[in-house]
Amino acid sequence: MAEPILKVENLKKYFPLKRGLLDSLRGKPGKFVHAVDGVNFEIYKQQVFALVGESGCGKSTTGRLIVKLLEPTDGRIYLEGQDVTTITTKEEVLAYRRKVQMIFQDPFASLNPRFRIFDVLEEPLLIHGIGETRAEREELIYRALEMVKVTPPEDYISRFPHMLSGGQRQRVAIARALILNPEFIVADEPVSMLDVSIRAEILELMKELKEKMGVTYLYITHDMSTARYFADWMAVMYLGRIVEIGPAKRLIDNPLHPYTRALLAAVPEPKPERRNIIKELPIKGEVPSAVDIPSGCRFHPRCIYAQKGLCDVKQPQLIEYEHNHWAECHLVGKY
Amino acid sequence: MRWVDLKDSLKSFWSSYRRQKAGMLGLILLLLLIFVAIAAPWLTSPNVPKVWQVGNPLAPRNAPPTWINAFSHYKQSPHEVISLSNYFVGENKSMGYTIYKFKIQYPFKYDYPPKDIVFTGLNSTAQNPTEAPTMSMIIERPHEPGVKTEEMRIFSDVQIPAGAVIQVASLPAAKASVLVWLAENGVYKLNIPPGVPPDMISYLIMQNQTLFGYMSSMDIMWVIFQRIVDEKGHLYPLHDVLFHQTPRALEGTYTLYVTIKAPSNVKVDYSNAKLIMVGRTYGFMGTDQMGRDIWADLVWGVRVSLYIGLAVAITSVLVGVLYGVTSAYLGGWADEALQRFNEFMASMPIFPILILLGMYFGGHITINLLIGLLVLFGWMGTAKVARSMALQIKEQTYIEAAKALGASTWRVVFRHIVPQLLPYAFASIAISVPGAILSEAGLSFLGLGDPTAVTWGQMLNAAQQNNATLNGYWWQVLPPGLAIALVGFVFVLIGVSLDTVLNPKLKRS
Amino acid sequence: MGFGRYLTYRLVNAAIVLFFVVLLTSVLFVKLYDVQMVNVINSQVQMEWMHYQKTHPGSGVNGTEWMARRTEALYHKYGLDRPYWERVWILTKNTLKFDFGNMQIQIFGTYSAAKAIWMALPKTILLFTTATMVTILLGILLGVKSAQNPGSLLDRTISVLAMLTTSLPMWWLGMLFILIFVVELGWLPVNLYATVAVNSWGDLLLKMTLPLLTIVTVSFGGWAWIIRNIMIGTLQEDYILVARAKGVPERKVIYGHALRASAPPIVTMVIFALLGSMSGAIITEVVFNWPGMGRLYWTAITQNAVNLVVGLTYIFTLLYLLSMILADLMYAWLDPRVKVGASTIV
Amino acid sequence: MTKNVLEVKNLKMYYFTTKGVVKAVDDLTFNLKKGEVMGLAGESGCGKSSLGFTLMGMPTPPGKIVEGSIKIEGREIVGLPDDVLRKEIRWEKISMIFQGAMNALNPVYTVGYQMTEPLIYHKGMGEEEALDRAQRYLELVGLDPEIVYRYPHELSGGMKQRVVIAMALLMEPSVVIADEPTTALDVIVQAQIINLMKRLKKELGLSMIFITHDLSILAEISDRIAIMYAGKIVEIGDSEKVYYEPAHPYTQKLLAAIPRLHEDVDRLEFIPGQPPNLIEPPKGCRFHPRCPYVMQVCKEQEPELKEVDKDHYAACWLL
Repeated sequence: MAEPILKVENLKKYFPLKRGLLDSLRGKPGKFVHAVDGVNFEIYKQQVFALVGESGCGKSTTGRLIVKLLEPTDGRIYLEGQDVTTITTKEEVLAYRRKVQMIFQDPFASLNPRFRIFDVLEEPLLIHGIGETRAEREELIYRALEMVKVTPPEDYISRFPHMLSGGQRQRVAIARALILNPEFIVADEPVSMLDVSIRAEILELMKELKEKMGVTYLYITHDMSTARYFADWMAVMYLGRIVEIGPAKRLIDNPLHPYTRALLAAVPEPKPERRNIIKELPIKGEVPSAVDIPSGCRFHPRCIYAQKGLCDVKQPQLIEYEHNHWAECHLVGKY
Repeated sequence: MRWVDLKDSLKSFWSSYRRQKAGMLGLILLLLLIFVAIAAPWLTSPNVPKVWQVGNPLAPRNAPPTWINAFSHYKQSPHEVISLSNYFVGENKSMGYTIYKFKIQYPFKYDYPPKDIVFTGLNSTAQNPTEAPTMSMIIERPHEPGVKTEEMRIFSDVQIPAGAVIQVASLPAAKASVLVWLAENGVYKLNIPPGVPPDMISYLIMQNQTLFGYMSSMDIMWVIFQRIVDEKGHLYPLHDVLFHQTPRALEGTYTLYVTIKAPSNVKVDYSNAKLIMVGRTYGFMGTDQMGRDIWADLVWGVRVSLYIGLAVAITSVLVGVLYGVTSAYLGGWADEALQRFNEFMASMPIFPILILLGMYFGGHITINLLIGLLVLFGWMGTAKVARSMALQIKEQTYIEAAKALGASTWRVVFRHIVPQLLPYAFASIAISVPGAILSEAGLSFLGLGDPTAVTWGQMLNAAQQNNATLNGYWWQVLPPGLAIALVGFVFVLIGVSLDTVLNPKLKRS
Repeated sequence: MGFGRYLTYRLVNAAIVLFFVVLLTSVLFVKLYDVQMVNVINSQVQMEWMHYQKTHPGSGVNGTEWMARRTEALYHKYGLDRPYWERVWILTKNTLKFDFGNMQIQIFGTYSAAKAIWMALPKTILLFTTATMVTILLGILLGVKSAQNPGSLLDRTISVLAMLTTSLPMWWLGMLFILIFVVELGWLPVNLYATVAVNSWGDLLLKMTLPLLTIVTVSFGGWAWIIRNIMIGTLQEDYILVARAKGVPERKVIYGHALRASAPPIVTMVIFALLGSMSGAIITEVVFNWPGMGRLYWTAITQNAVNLVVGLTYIFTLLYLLSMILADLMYAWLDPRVKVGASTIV
Repeated sequence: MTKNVLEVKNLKMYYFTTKGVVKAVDDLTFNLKKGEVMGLAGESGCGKSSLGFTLMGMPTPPGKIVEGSIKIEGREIVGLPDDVLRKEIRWEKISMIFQGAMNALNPVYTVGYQMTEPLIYHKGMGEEEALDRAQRYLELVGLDPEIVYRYPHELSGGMKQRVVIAMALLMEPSVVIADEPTTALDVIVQAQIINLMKRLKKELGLSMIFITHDLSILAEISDRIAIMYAGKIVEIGDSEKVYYEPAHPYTQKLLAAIPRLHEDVDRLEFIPGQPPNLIEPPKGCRFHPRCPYVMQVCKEQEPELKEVDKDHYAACWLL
C-alpha cells in the first residue's frame, strides 16, 4: 500500500484542570483531562478516514491537534513524512495550513456574523497572500463558490451569513477551506447539525470534491451510518483512545470491540418492523470522567464481558485481528 | 479594516440607528448640547466664568425669573439695563462747562417698583476730583390727578469720579429730594424759607427728628413709583406714603432727565454709561445670592459637564476595553493577575475615596484631576465585560476557523475581536457619561469641586449654601438638576439605542 | 473550589482592600494632620505662656525659649517628631482598631470621632434599609408585572422611568421634594429639615418620610428594570413552559418558578446597584440634614475634621465590602448550582 | 376497533408576527388511537413542534389557534378557558416530554419538588403521598428513587431525560406528546431512552405522539407516521407502509437521503432548494417548487389527502 499522507503516532493531549491560586501555591499536583491518550493511525491519500465516538471521547481534540489548533502533550503527527509537531516558524506553519484545512460542525458559528461572504472567503487569501489585486481574489472567490454550487456567486458575495440557509452556509464554510487548495481536510461533524436532506446534499458535495480535487478527509462524527456511507476507513474512539480501527464496512459488519458493538446496536434504523422489539444494549453505566481514567482497559466498568483480574488490571494493546482490522480488547473472539 | 468596509458598516449602522426614535431624539439633543457648549460665550457673555467667582453687584440677588409675572397676581419690575448713549438728546456749552442731556422714557406697568436705579460706566478725561463730571437726575412721573408737580428732582450735581457707581436708592440727597417733593405736593408741611438751596433743604430735613427717622428707613423707589392720592382724591398721609404695605403702583411712562455737566476741557465718554433699573425679577432664570445670572451659568455648565462626561467616559472605556482584551488574550497567569487587580479596584468604595482626596487637595479637586480620578476608578466594569466578551468571541468557532486558516494574533484581535467589541464600547461610552457628570456634581455639591469652573454641581452647591430650598428659591434649585438629568437622559437614550442596534441579542425582546 | 474556601478568598480579598484604603487614608492624612496639629500646639503654647506669665510674674524666664521647649514637648506628646512612615503606620493601626481619636470641635455633641460615627451609623442604617426594602418590594412587583407583558404601557413606563432616574442626581430630587412638600405645600414643618437635631423618635420617623421618598423614587425604576430584564430571560426558559404545561397556577409559575430562579442574579445586581447609589445617598443625607453618616461627612468636610473623615471612610469601606460579601453569600445560598460565588461573573 | 383518544380536525394555528401571519400549522386532521404511537416527522421549521404545544392548548405566543378542533377522549379543548385547561386538561389528560432535558427542569428546585407539583395542584395530594408516587415513577423509568432529593444539575443528561419522562407519565394522562426527546443525547443514551419508551409503551399502553426530525428514530417506535411539510401533513399511514411504500415524493426523497448502516448506497438523494417561507407559502402544492415530478396542476391547486391504501393517505396530484 502507498505511503500514508498523514500519520499519527502516540498522540496525547492532556488539559490541565483549572485550580485555585491557593492550590498552586501549596504545590498540589494538578489534575488533567486525558482528552487524547495515545492515539495511532494512518490516513491514505484521497481516502476518507472516519473517527467515530460519543461526545467527549477526544475525537474533536484529535482533529484540532492535526490542524495545529492545539499543541499535543506528546506524540508525533507526520504529513507526507514530515513531522509537523516540531514546526514553529510562522512560514512553516502557514505552509502547513495551506495543506491542511478544517470544516466545522456549526455553519452558523463558524462564520463571523459581521463578515460578508466575500470577506469570509477573502480572509484565507489575504492571510496567505494569494491574489495580488482585489479583482484576482474576486476571481478566485467566484470559482470557489461555483465549486460548492453557491451560484450565481455574485448574488451571494455581499450577503451576511444569516441571510443564507443552513446548507448554503456550510457550503461557504467548505469553500473557505477549499480556496487554499488543501490536500487534507479535517471535517469535524460537518453535517450533524443539518436536516436529513441537507445532510445528504453536503455529504454528496464533499464526496464529489474528493474526486475532483483529490483531497483526503479526516471525517469526525458520532454517526455510524454516514461514516459507513462516506468513509473508507473507520476508527472508534473511547475515552481518548482508539479501541477499534479498520475498513469502514468491515468494521460495521464485523465489529470486534464490545464498545463498537454497543455503538452499532444503538444506531436507530429506518426499519419499522423492529419497533416493538426492545433490543438490550450490550453496555452498562455511563461514560466515566476523562479526569480519572479507569485502570486496565478503560472500557471495563461498562463492559458486560469484562473479566475481573484481567480487564480491570491490564491495559490491552491494539492488535490486528483481521487484515487491516485492529482492536484493543483482551477478549476479542472470547466473548 | 478597509475604508470601504468602514463606510459600508457605518452606512448600515446609520440606516438601522435612524429607525430608533429614542436614539434620534437623543442624537438631536446631543448635537444641540454640543452647539450650546461651543457657543456659550456668544449665547451669554464671555465673562461668565469671571462673574462666577466675584459675583455681580449690579444685579439683584435671589431674584426670580421675570416670567413669573405671568403667573402671579402682582407684577414685579424686571431687571433692565438702559444704555445712556441711546437717549442722548443734545449738549450745550455754558460758562466753561459742557452739559450733556439725556431723556429716557421708562414705561412702568408693574406693581412692584425696581429695587434701585443704578448709574455706572461713565468715563472722562478728568485728572483730579474737582474736574470730575457731575450729574443730575429728574424724574417726571405720569400724571396723577391731585398731584401738583409731576416733576421730581432726584439729585443734582453729584460728582462722578471715574468708575463711580451711583445707587439712587441709598443716596441721602435723593431721599431728601423726595421728601421735599412730597412736601411740595402737600403730603405734609415743611417750612422752607424761599430761596433756600437744595443742599440746605436736606440739612433742614435732617434737623427734624421725625423726618430724619423717615429718611433713614424709607425706600424712595416705592415713593417714586406709587400713587400718593387715593381713589377719592385725598392725599395719603406721609407715613402711609412712605411705609404702606400693599402695592398701589402709578403705572405709566416715567421720563428720566439726566444731565451731565463737565468742564469744557474734560472729555466725557458716555458710550458705556448705563442706567440700570435693578429689578425684582431677573431675566430668564433669575439670579442667585451673588447676583449671578442663573441662565448664563446654566449655559456655561453644558461645556464643563460635556467635557467631564465625555473625557471620563471615553478614556475609561478605552482603558477598560484595552485591559479586558489584553487580559482575555494573554490568558493564564497574566489574566489571573489582571483580574485580581480589577477585582481589587472594583471593591474600592469610590466616593468616600474621592471625598478623601478632595480634602487632601485642600478641599478642591480641579476638573482635570477629577477626570483622572474618575478614570482611575471607572474602568473596571468595562474591563470585566470586555474581557468576558473577548473570551466568548475567542471561543467562537469562527475564531478557530480563522486560526486554522493561519490568521495571526494581530489579525484575530483586530479583525475579529475588536470590531465586535466596538459597538459595546460605543454604547458603554454613552451610558457612562451620566455617571461621570453625576460624580462631578456630587463632589461639587459637597464643596470639593473646582470652584473656578462653572458647573451645575457648583450651582447646586451655591443653592445649598444659600439655603435655597428652605427659602423657596426654586429657580436656583431646579435648572441645574434638570440640566444634569437632561444630559444624562440624552446619553442614556443614545446608549440604549446603540445597544439595541448593535447588540443583536437584544433585538429579540 | 468549595464554598468555604471561596468565602475565605473573598474575605481575604476584602481585608486587603480594607487595609489598602486605610493605608491610603493614613498616607494622605498624616500630612493634613500635621498642619492642623501645629496650629493647635502653637495656640496652646501661647495660652500657656500667657498663663505662666500671670502666675509667675517677674520670673525672668526667656519667653521664646520657654515656648520652644514647651512646643517640643507637645510635638513629642502628639508624636509629630516621629518619622512620617512610622506615623502613617500608627494611624493605620489605630484606624483599623476603630480608634479614630478626638476632634478639635464638638460634632454631634461629642469630641470623639468614633462616638460621633456610632451615633450616626444607626440612623443611616435605619434610613437605607427601610428605603431598600420598599424599593425591592416595588421593584419586584413592577418588574415582574412588566416582564409578564413586555411592550405594555406599564413596561414602557418603567423603561422610560428607569432611563430618567438613572441620570438624575438623587440628592437634587431631595432638594426638589423639600421645595414641593415643605416650602410650597407645607405638609411638613420647615424646621424638621432646617437642622440636624431631632427631638423624638416620632420626629425622626416624620423626618424620614422625604429622604425615604427620594431614595425610593430614584431607585425603584432602575431596579424594576433590572428585575424585568432578568425575568424576561427566565420566562423564556423551557422549565417555565414545563411548569405551565404541568398546570401549575400562573401566579406560582411567575413567583414560584420564574422569580425564584431569577433570584440569584437579581440579588447580586440589586446589591451592586445599592452600592452604586451610595454616593447619591451620602449627599441625600446632607440635603435633608439627616443625622446619619453622610451628613456627618459633610460636617467633617466643612469643619475640616480630619480624623472624622478617616473614620468615616473606614466605616464606609467596611460596610461596602461587607455588602459585597453578603452578595456572594446570598448568591450561593439562593442558587443550588453554585457552590462558588458566581456573582463575580455577573 | 380501538377508540380514538385524540381527534384533531382541521386544526389551524398561526403565529401573528410583526412581519406577517406565519401559518405554522395549517389545516391538520388526524386521530390517535389508544395505545398507539404516532410519529410526526419533518424538516426543521415545518411546524411539528408548534403542533405539540398547540395540542397542549398552549400555542407559543404570538401563536393562536385560528380554527379547528382538538378532542381528547371526546372532549373538545379548543376554546376552553385557560383556567379549565390548566386544571382539567394539561398533565391530567395530555402531557408532554420536552426536548432538551437540560432546560426542562428548574435549576433551583429539587427533582422531587418539580415532580410532585402537578400531583399537588391537580389531585390535591399531600406532599408525602405525592413524593411516594414520584419515586414509584422514577423507579419505573429506571432511576434511583432517592434522586427526588437531588437538584437537576447533579444529574447527567440521560438521567434528566428520564426524569422528564417520569414526570410526563406521573398523572397517567390519556395522551403523551414527546417533543424530540432524544435530540442532543449521545447515541447510546438515545438508544437507552428509546428502549425505555418502548418498554413503557408496552407496559402502560401509552398513547403517544412522537415528534422528531429523525426518521430512523421514528421507525424504532411508531406504529403510524405522519410526514409534515410546510405546516401540512403530506402523508400519513401505518409505519410499514410509509417506510416501505412511500407515496408522496417528499417522503420518498427524505427516506432516500438517509444513509443506511448495513446497506451500501451509491448516492444519497437530496431535495434541492429550501422549505418555503410560511408567511407566503407557494400556491398549489406547497412542495411543488422542490418536487421533481411537478406538473401544472401542482402549481395551481392544493392536493387533498387521498387514501393510497388501507390506512395510508398522501396529498399529491400524482396519485
